[in-house]
Amino acid sequence: MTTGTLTAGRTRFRLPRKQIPVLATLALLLVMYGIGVSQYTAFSNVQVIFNVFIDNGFLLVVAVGMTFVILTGGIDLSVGSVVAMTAMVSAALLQDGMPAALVLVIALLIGPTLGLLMGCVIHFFEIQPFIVTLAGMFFARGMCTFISGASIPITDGFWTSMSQERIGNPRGNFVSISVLIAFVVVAIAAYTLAYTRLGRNVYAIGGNPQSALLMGLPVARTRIAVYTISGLCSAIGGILLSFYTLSGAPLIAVGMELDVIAAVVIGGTVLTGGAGYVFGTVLGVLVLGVIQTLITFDGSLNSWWTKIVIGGLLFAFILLQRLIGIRYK
Amino acid sequence: MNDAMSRYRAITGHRLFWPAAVLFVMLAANTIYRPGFLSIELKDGHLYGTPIDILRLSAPLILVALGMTLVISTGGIDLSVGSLCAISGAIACMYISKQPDQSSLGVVVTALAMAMGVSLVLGAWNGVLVAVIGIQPIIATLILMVAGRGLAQLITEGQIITINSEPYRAIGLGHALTLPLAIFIALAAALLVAAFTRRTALGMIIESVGGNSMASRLAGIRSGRVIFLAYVISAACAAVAGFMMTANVSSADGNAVGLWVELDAILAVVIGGTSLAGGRFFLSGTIIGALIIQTLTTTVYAMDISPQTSLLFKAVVVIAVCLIQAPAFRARFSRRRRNSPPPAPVADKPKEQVPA
Amino acid sequence: GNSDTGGGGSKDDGKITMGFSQVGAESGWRTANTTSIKESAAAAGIELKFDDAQQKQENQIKAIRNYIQQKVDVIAFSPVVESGWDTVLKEAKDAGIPVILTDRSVDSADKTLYKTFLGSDFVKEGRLAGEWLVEQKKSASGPVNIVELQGNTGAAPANDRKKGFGEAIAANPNLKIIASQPGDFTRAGGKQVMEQFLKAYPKIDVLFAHNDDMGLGALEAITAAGKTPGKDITIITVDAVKDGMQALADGKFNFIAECSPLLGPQLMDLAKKVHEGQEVPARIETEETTFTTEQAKEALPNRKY
Amino acid sequence: MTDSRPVLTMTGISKSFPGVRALHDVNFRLFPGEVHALMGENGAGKSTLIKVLTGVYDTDEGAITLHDEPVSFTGPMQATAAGVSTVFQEVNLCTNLSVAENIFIGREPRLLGAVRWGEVRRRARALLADLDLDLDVSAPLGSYSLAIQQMVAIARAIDIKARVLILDEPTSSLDADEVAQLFRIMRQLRDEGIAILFVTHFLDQVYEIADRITVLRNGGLVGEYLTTELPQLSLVEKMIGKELDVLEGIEEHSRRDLAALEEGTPLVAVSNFGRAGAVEPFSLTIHAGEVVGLAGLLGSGRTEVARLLFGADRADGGQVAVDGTASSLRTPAQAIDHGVGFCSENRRAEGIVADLSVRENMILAMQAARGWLRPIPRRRQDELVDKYVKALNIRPADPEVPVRNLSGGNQQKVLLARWLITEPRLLILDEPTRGIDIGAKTEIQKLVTQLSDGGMAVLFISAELEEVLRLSHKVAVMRDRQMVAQLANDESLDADRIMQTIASGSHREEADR
Ligand SMILES: Nc1ncnc2c1ncn2[C@@H]1O[C@H](COP(=O)(O)OP(=O)(O)OP(=O)(O)O)[C@@H](O)[C@H]1O
Ligand SMILES: Nc1ncnc2c1ncn2[C@@H]1O[C@H](COP(=O)(O)OP(=O)(O)OP(=O)(O)O)[C@@H](O)[C@H]1O
Ligand SMILES: [Mg+2]
Ligand SMILES: [Mg+2]
Repeated sequence: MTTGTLTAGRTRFRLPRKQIPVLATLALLLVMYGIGVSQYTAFSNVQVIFNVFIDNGFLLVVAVGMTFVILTGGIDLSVGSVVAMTAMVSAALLQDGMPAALVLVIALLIGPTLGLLMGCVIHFFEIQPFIVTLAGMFFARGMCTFISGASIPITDGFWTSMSQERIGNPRGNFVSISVLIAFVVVAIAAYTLAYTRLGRNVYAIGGNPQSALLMGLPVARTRIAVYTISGLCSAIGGILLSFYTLSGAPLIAVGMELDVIAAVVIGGTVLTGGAGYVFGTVLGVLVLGVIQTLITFDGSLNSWWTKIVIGGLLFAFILLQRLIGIRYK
Repeated sequence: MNDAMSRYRAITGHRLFWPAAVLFVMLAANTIYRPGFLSIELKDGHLYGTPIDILRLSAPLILVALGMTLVISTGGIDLSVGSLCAISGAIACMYISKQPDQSSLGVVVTALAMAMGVSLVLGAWNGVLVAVIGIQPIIATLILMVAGRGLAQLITEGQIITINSEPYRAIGLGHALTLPLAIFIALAAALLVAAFTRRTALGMIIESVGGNSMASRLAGIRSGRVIFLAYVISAACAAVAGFMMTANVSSADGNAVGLWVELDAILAVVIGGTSLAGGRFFLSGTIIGALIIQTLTTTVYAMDISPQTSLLFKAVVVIAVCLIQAPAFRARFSRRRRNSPPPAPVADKPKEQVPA
Repeated sequence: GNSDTGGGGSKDDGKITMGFSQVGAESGWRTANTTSIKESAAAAGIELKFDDAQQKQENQIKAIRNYIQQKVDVIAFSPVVESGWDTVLKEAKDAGIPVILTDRSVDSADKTLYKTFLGSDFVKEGRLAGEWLVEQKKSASGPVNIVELQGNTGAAPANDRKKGFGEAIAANPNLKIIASQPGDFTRAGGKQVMEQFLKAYPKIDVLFAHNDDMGLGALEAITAAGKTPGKDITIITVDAVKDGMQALADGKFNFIAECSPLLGPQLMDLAKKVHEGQEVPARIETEETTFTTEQAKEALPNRKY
Repeated sequence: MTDSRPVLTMTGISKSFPGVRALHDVNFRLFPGEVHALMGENGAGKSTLIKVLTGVYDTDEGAITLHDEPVSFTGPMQATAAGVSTVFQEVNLCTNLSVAENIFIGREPRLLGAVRWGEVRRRARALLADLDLDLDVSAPLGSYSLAIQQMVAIARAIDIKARVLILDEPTSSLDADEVAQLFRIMRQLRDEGIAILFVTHFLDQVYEIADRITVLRNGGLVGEYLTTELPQLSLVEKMIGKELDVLEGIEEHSRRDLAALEEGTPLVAVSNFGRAGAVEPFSLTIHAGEVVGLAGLLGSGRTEVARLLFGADRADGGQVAVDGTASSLRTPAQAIDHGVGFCSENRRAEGIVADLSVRENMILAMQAARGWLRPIPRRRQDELVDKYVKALNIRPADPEVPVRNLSGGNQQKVLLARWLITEPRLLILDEPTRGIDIGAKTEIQKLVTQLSDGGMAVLFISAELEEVLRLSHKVAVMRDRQMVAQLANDESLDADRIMQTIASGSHREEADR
């Protein structure tokens, strides 16, 4: 009985334990998919999976940004509105005949700028992120209706081709360019969080901001950075959404922030910060997507049963995830 | 002079000072825009005027926000309150609408009791998910937020249930002592919650759980029960708010009642000075927060700010409110001189120093 | 020609499968619309796959994609917004599934992406309301003050009804909209906004509400202010749901432009035709009328929703 | 021994918090190649001085120069960059990150911007080995005891290789071995010319390592002295401003006849009590009026034993008898119902509720036991709080300030008061004197003896073996998460024998005495 063996014992236990929540989520997701396949014939079609990605690409990108924010223990309510604003600005500028490349640059700058401003207010004036980003949400949504009360179609060639390009077999199974962009964003984010100082500082601040400060970490810079990153991801998400719908509509993505937060938290990130992975967020988005798909495939639910069943499935999922988590603790 | 100075400090230092100041400024701005804004007249024995409207309309928000304050203080959050409002309103109206004599007091009381009962059960459900199973509050209550809307619509079958019941209507529109009854209900609820938390030790225990749950557990607090209770109280408050909202228009719309009220409620709580991270809570601050939010909404209508820009206006006001309240902001922008520090402890011996 | 190689809910037993994506259940009107569609599908022997998009375009696009996967025979949907459907409609077209739009239209340049549109013309509803008012007030010598309760900012019915109404009343320069705020299509919203209007503007002659519910909410505010709805203030609304018709019959409302939710039978009819490959007109408007107090009294007894 | 030019000087430093003057016109100098002890009672302003120096707080007045350059740091980040490395008083690390990462975060070895995790772990292991620690460096820091976290914090600060190293009470929860390791490294650094500022309440340690002493009292500077020229007694006198009464009486107390105490039914008796991965099953009886000491090295499982007995962690198996009847101790609330109190070693995470006031923190446990429906009348609260503020000399003496504003030692006293107020029958004290100044420490020791004379049982854990020996009637020895012996505290027992017991491994036969 030496310390050595004790340490070894812990190591044997620790490795899987860290991954258990994520693995459990993955397993449950597969079970849910399995249920779909067994219930509905067309569900087994590979395109169904691809569609989940196609339809949730923008959500995924935004959720990745939100993961950064939540990891520091913050929250960003402005994402849905920033997505809408980005799409709206792009649509309006394209309608005015601005070249696509320029529109892209402008659209991609607005989100991060707003994020940067919010981050500064949150950090320097010590105001709770909830309120600051709520004001940001009002602002961005207000900009949408300010730009136009009605939806603006996008007819630009670049946008249309981005929207309609099918990668894979155009007649069979395919994904859209948005999916690839989303994957690139996920990969960059995962790398940033795991392998860069910025990423590690994000975890440290989420663990204990006071300690992070006393350890000499750049708390101000990091905190402002995560809101900027979230703004950037929202802007990318907005562009993807405008690819997806080929339009900008003032009321699009209303309430999206809740979906995004839900996805991040279902993916195992803790709302108080400090623990979570981008991969978990991917799973969280998939869970929401698959639930949605199951409901559409069923097609027999009326409007209110739809909501009840979504709530029910969410509950079942969370409960199992939690119970498995406890069992292995 | 020093005395006046310190009194000034004491007033501005009070945590309710800045929220109240913001409210005051908003009312003043409205009055400048339209001098009749604050005028109140007596019509049919009822006081009638915009300030009364603001009070009456903020009553449901105050109720919801009171419950939310306790939940937030435990370190949680309750997203389901809007749906709970819809459910309680729907049950009450549905039951009343099915009765032959809608105006009978008995019917209304039964309806309220039923609706309250269901709401308490749903509050307990939230409580169990958070306190017993240990699901993160935001997700636990999101479940009921989504499914609850569906439940409300299931109850009303997607229709707007119109009722014609005087006693029920009175909850939203009745008057007592020339003032809307809703104001008294909200006030009573506030006093009740205040008594419930501050006359007992519940308030301190909630704050302790929210402030440091591990330390609280080791001090022997059964934090599960406390958290559970907070969600149940929140549900009860939401239920009453639901009665008020539906009584106000004598109809229950499963889809519209209490839509997004959770956001407003959280905002009210936060403006009132309670931290979303949990810990200390301030009921009076929450009430002022709710009044600020309602005044803001009313201002948009009263000034007829165009719908296209009204959200921008709200954004500006919200951020201004927060900045003014934030000590860090004020510190940066006021170059005030420090008051003379408290008398120094006199060093009784000369300081010694040794050469290097 | 769409060859059904099994899969999804559509066995090749001659039974038509229709995928229908509804906007949501945001109002009594919408619920009546949903009920009408479900009932007529059952009556017509069409298998209905129903999906509630909960006001989200993304959800509708997802639903349509899933219908394509399930190889339904016809896809019908009420678009949440006008724009942004080209991509997914193209996929449906490639899969050989015909699409019918109901209630609200889309703004695609490529009209071949859908077979037909069935629904109401919101601009027309607004116009009808405006024209009636112009007719009523043609003898008015002084200015007529109008307040407007809009639907949700940015929603198509709100935009269109506002537009139609505005165009119509332009005929008489005396008619002036002095205030216009969103009441979010709800009674509570209508009431709250109207309360402020009544305080801010001592002389309001006309109220135009974008739907009955807001009008009903405003009624209460008007009564509370000690005015008589229908007399002191002329009230015009859109929709003609039962409660609204009742108010009209009671003389509290003055005029309603109907917006019928009962699209079901027509939709099923179209679905069959489209499935059989018959030609259908590109745009079919639901039969809708307008109601005055007298007409409302007549129509009320057999009003279904 | 020292250079003639100070590397760091602070002149005329004043710092006030609302209602409190924490520092007033303090001068301080630090020379290269010296260990400089900063001494003072709890709340004297030591930590505040350090925080002002490192830029955590702004100064109200005064100037700081580093290498003759005036500096004014905006925060530890800048201070570290300028060569001032600090271990703050409470362990300020991120428990959610791994041990290795806590040591290197912010200065990770990188390749093209990517953190080299293998290298981080390897270096961390080497660094810890130098401190004689063998940890799984990729395990989250939170899975280790506070003492180990303290060592990790020290490892981090040392590795920064700064010119000024500041250690604020680094030894408060370390035992003799670790302290020796730390001192070895401090001497090494000193010899390399690094200036070290060291805060502690252990006088012996000061005389062992410090070259120079600066004393603060009540936020004011008392003076700066060479250690060799300042006898212990006058140091104490300068710190507290008066003479200290000696510890007489306490010694005799503990050496009373154990057999007499252990007659009758034990207050708490556990057998085969254990928890997989934490402590091996053990048996222990505690009688009313008995003080049981727990001795062992860092990480030997003393805290785990305490937590099990309090129900903070749930035991896997075994029997519990309270007053001779079988009971269970599965939750803290249950344990409290049985009259058990537990003062945790980790005051920040498991002790204080920072938001609440001193008064509320003190009455918390008593209130919890009464239930929320029966609030303690305000007058009674004030009486109780007043009594313990006086008894433990808590400063500031205002019970309505948030406890977060108190100095570390004063927070510890508040926690003690919390449990004393409940008048438990068995009080478990895990490092109760951690970070407490000598004056208060003797008070607490006296209190423990008084309480046990009054019939209270105490389970006493302390990294200071002398303290355990002084107070306990019986000492249970832990080693490798095993209770290896229970020794009566008679004349034959001393620190050496306990160390031998630990070193020579399992003494099962003695345990089953
Ligand atoms: N943030 C703060 N707000 C208000 N008062 C404070 C704050 N920090 C410290 N103080 C007060 O300043 C005084 C000095 O505290 P400090 O922490 O420097 O003491 P210390 O000498 O380190 O004591 P200890 O030995 O207990 O750690 C105390 O009276 C304390 O209550
Ligand atoms: N040498 C070690 N190697 C690895 N882990 C250790 C070691 N020592 C202790 N631990 C960790 O410390 C905890 C057990 O220590 P516990 O807190 O019970 O110790 P203790 O005897 O109270 O010592 P102290 O509080 O002085 O560290 C366990 O959680 C264990 O993970
Ligand atoms: Mg200190
Ligand atoms: Mg310990």
